[in-house]
Amino acid sequence: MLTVTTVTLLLVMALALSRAFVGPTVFDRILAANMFGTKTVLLIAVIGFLFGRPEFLDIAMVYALINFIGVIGMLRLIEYLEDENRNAHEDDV
Amino acid sequence: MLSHLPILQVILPLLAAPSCLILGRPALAWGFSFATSAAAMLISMLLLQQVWLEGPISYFLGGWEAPWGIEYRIDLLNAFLLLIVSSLSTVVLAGTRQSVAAEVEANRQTLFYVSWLLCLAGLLGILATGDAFNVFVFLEVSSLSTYTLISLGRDRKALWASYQYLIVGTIGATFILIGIGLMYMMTGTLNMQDLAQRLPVVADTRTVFAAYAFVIVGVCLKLALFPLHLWLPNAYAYAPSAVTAFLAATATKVAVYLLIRFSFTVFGADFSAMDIPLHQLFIALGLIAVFSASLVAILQIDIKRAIAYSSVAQIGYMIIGLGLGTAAGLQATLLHLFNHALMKGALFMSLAAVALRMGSTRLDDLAGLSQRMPLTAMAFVLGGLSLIGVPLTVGFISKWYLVIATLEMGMWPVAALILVGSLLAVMYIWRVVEVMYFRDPPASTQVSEAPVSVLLPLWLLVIANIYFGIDTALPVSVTADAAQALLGWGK
Amino acid sequence: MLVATAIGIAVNRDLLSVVMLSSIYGLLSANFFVTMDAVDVAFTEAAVGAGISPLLMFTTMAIVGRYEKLPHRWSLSALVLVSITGALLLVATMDMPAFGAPDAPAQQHVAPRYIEQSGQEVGIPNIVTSVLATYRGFDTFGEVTVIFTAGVGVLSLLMIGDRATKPLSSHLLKASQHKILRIVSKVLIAPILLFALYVQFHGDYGPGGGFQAGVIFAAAIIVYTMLFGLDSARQVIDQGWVRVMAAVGVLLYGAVGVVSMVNGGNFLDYDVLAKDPIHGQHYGIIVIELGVGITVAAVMVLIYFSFAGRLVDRGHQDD
Amino acid sequence: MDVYELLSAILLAIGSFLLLSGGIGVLRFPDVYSRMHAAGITDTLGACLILLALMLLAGLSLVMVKLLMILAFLLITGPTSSHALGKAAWKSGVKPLMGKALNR
Amino acid sequence: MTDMLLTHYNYWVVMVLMMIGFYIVIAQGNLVKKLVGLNIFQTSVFILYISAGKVSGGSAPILDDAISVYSNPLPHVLILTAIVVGIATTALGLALIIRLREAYGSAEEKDIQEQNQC
Repeated sequence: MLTVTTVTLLLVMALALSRAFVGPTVFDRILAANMFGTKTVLLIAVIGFLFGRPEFLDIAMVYALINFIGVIGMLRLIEYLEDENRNAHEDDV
Repeated sequence: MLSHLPILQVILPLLAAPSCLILGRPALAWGFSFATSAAAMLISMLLLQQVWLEGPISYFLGGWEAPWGIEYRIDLLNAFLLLIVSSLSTVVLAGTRQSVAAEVEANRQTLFYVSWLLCLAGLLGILATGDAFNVFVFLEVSSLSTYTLISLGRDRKALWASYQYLIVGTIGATFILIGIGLMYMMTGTLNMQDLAQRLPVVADTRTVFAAYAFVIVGVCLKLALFPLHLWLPNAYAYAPSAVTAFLAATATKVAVYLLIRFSFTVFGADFSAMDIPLHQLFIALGLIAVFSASLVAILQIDIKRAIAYSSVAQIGYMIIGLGLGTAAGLQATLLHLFNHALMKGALFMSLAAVALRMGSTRLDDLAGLSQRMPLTAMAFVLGGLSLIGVPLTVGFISKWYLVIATLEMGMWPVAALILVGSLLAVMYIWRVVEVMYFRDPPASTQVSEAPVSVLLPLWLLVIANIYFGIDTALPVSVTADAAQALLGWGK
Repeated sequence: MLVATAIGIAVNRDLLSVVMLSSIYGLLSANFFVTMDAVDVAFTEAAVGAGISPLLMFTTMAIVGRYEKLPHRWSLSALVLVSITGALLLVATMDMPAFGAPDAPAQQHVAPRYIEQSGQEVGIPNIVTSVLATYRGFDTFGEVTVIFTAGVGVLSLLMIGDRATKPLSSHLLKASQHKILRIVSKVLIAPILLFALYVQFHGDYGPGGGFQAGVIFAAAIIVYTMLFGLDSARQVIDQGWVRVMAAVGVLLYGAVGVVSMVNGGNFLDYDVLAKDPIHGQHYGIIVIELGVGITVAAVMVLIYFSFAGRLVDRGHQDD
Repeated sequence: MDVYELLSAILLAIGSFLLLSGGIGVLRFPDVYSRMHAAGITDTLGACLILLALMLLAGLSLVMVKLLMILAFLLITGPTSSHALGKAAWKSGVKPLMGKALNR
Repeated sequence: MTDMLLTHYNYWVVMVLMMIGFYIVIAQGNLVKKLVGLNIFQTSVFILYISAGKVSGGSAPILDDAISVYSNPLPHVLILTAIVVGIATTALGLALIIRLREAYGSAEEKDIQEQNQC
């Protein structure tokens, strides 16, 4: 069953990846990246059990953490860029 | 304590750098850096003496013996280069305080000295280590600090030069990393001597050939060998003057050292000799470098840039000596390493003095400099003469040995071309001399001679240029032995 | 998948998507490292390739703009150069030992000693840590120096420390709207810091160590900075102090080496740090890992502060 | 096969199914908000189930504690980032598809 | 040949990745993208090393009584160092880009070179 889960996870990762490629908006990509991250966390956890060395959960934890930080970072940046755009437009007017 | 010399050489500047950051004040930082650099010079002198008398020293870091731990191995070759690098750093540092104060913003000066120490530590680390991967680590220490030093130049072009160098340098370092990785895959070791023993077994595999190619191309990128030299003139021209003097005198030397080390020690003279086209390629590239770079140098308006191009040309000479693959050729290369460090140090330091007083190193701005700054102008001329290779200067000695070495191989045309190359050097030096001595200074500006603290180290270098041009015993005997040792090691 | 992502990066012109893809690329390669048994590497690659470096790139992008201007043309000379390099590597693979072969030279000469004897000689289960910290401890010292050098470089390029604190820009005030994010992060920061400490000191037994811990620690502070603004983060953590800490980490590492020299061993020879070599090794490794952690955390925070400082400055110019 | 293993196998299966449906949803749904819907919900529940399954496999140990921590972390951050994402998308002017646009 | 394909599969992936990364570095005009390319390039080398360290049937090099075959820890150590070096380079490069953008008003290679000409 673990193997099946691993394969499913890989499949879902591929799906998320293609969404990240296609876009079309930035938010789709962020969504895909976030989803990809979550899948990675699960994958690492499952692989740990599959290989019989579940100590590696630490890594999964780091992934979860990094994923969260990454998403926040991206969102903050987009907000910032948009503020700037708005300012620029106001200048035009 | 004497047995710890090899490691002290490197960790002294390495540990001094963070301490320097804590110290804070630029004046303090300068004094501290100078003291550290001087101490490193003393250590390298002791090391050279020790190696000269007793043969190579091995030092096992962490107490783990060679193939398992990292080994520092000092033989004649790197002891000699350690001395060059640390002493040039000391001399240049002695004369830089004013020039740095003028060219670098006040709040960045401490960081400037910190980077300087890190760069010094990185260069010394590359020289001292006997471990291939350790080379990569210290290469990056020195490179990263070099990028920082270059970017501190006043012109915004310095930033661009630094970025270009960063890209090229990282590609070079990554190539070296690939090469080391491939070597490791084939031999299972990273220690240079161990590699030298184990490589011949697998020498005819294509993997090792590719490893060799990757390492050589990577080093050549760092070395700025023609046609991979495009980053160098920009980097040298826009870096702060003191940095240019330091880098020109040391960084390329370390790259040449790496080339020698990998070609002769690690892969062994036999392996290098096996690929005969490679040697001819080196000679050809060297000659092209000499000519193209010298010609471009003649056309430059900015003297700093012209001398930077001349560095590319001089590297060409060193590569020719290397490409010969004989003891005499190697000796000529090593001699030229030493001599080039002396003359480029002197030239760039005099330019630093000019930049300090005039605020520019453009050719047009230097009219009549001999009346305003006679000592500096004189120093530049002597350095230039040495660059050309006039008798009684160091430049002559290395050209002499190089020509002899080529003649030994029966390569008449090469020897002739080397001499023609020197004529080109005459042309770009003469242009400067003409402007400095035979044109009237513009009446409007008042410029005084450079301060003593700059002149003193500058003239120290100039005198060294002449002294070692007359009394050649020390460098010649050291390099002769080093060259012999290199060729003998592989067997 | 790695290849596909890389191609995506090459083709895409929206830098934001490029960086996002590169973050995915980082995660993917980390996955790959896990399947290759390189757990420590995967740990680091996840923190660096998918975490810190995209974050820094995002921040840079906020400053330099998001889109590539010029349409991309295929450059023939570049293609040729790349093909030559690729061909060279292809040639290299021809004579390589097969993938995973236990009798390859790389597995034969030096490595077995680490696997067989580090248990007795160093006494900690994680072989990667013992090789990293003792056998090749000097490389790691070099690595810390590299990080320190980068910190110095970034600091000198993006100097901000000496200017008086500026009033909060409009941009930063807007951050106060993220109520939910703020509360959640506040709850999370303490566990993250604890986790960093766990990684720091558990590195002897499992994957982890000073570098990873330093990155995680810095990440917690970066989250705080992102949500509460640079100025309030600077109030919590003084930048001058961070600078000193970056230096202290390197010095701590060096000091271990010097002490072992004074005690009669070679540089970084931990055997002499205590009466019994195994204990000496333990002390040595703990202290140097601490040094690594301190420097890495300090430098990362310093770099992020410097980047974010430029962001705030530019916000001012725009107003 | 004892009860725990059976149970964990079932949980894994359900979790996998959820994740897969989420993945397909993300690829097939027409706009950001519906995709977010697909991803956010299945992600959290699927991850929970899989982690629970692993916990059953691990039994009472440090590993289980770690899994619990990951679970807690995912439970907190998952919805939070979805929320932040939605909010940012809304603020930047991406409008959800409504009415006729959906039929296209 | 098929045999070769199977046993060297990893190395070929490395090769392709390296070429892509290298191409981005050389041919792309945007400075940030160049750095991303550099990252890909370096990561490909990491994969090369790690692949070299893998032993079939081996497990992660953390000592455990139940396990007898471990993968080679040495490449892992080297790559840890290399990753750190890589992030250091990236950080410095990005800082340089920020300064370049401030000095030239652009982050495109072409714009900067045009401005340098005059």
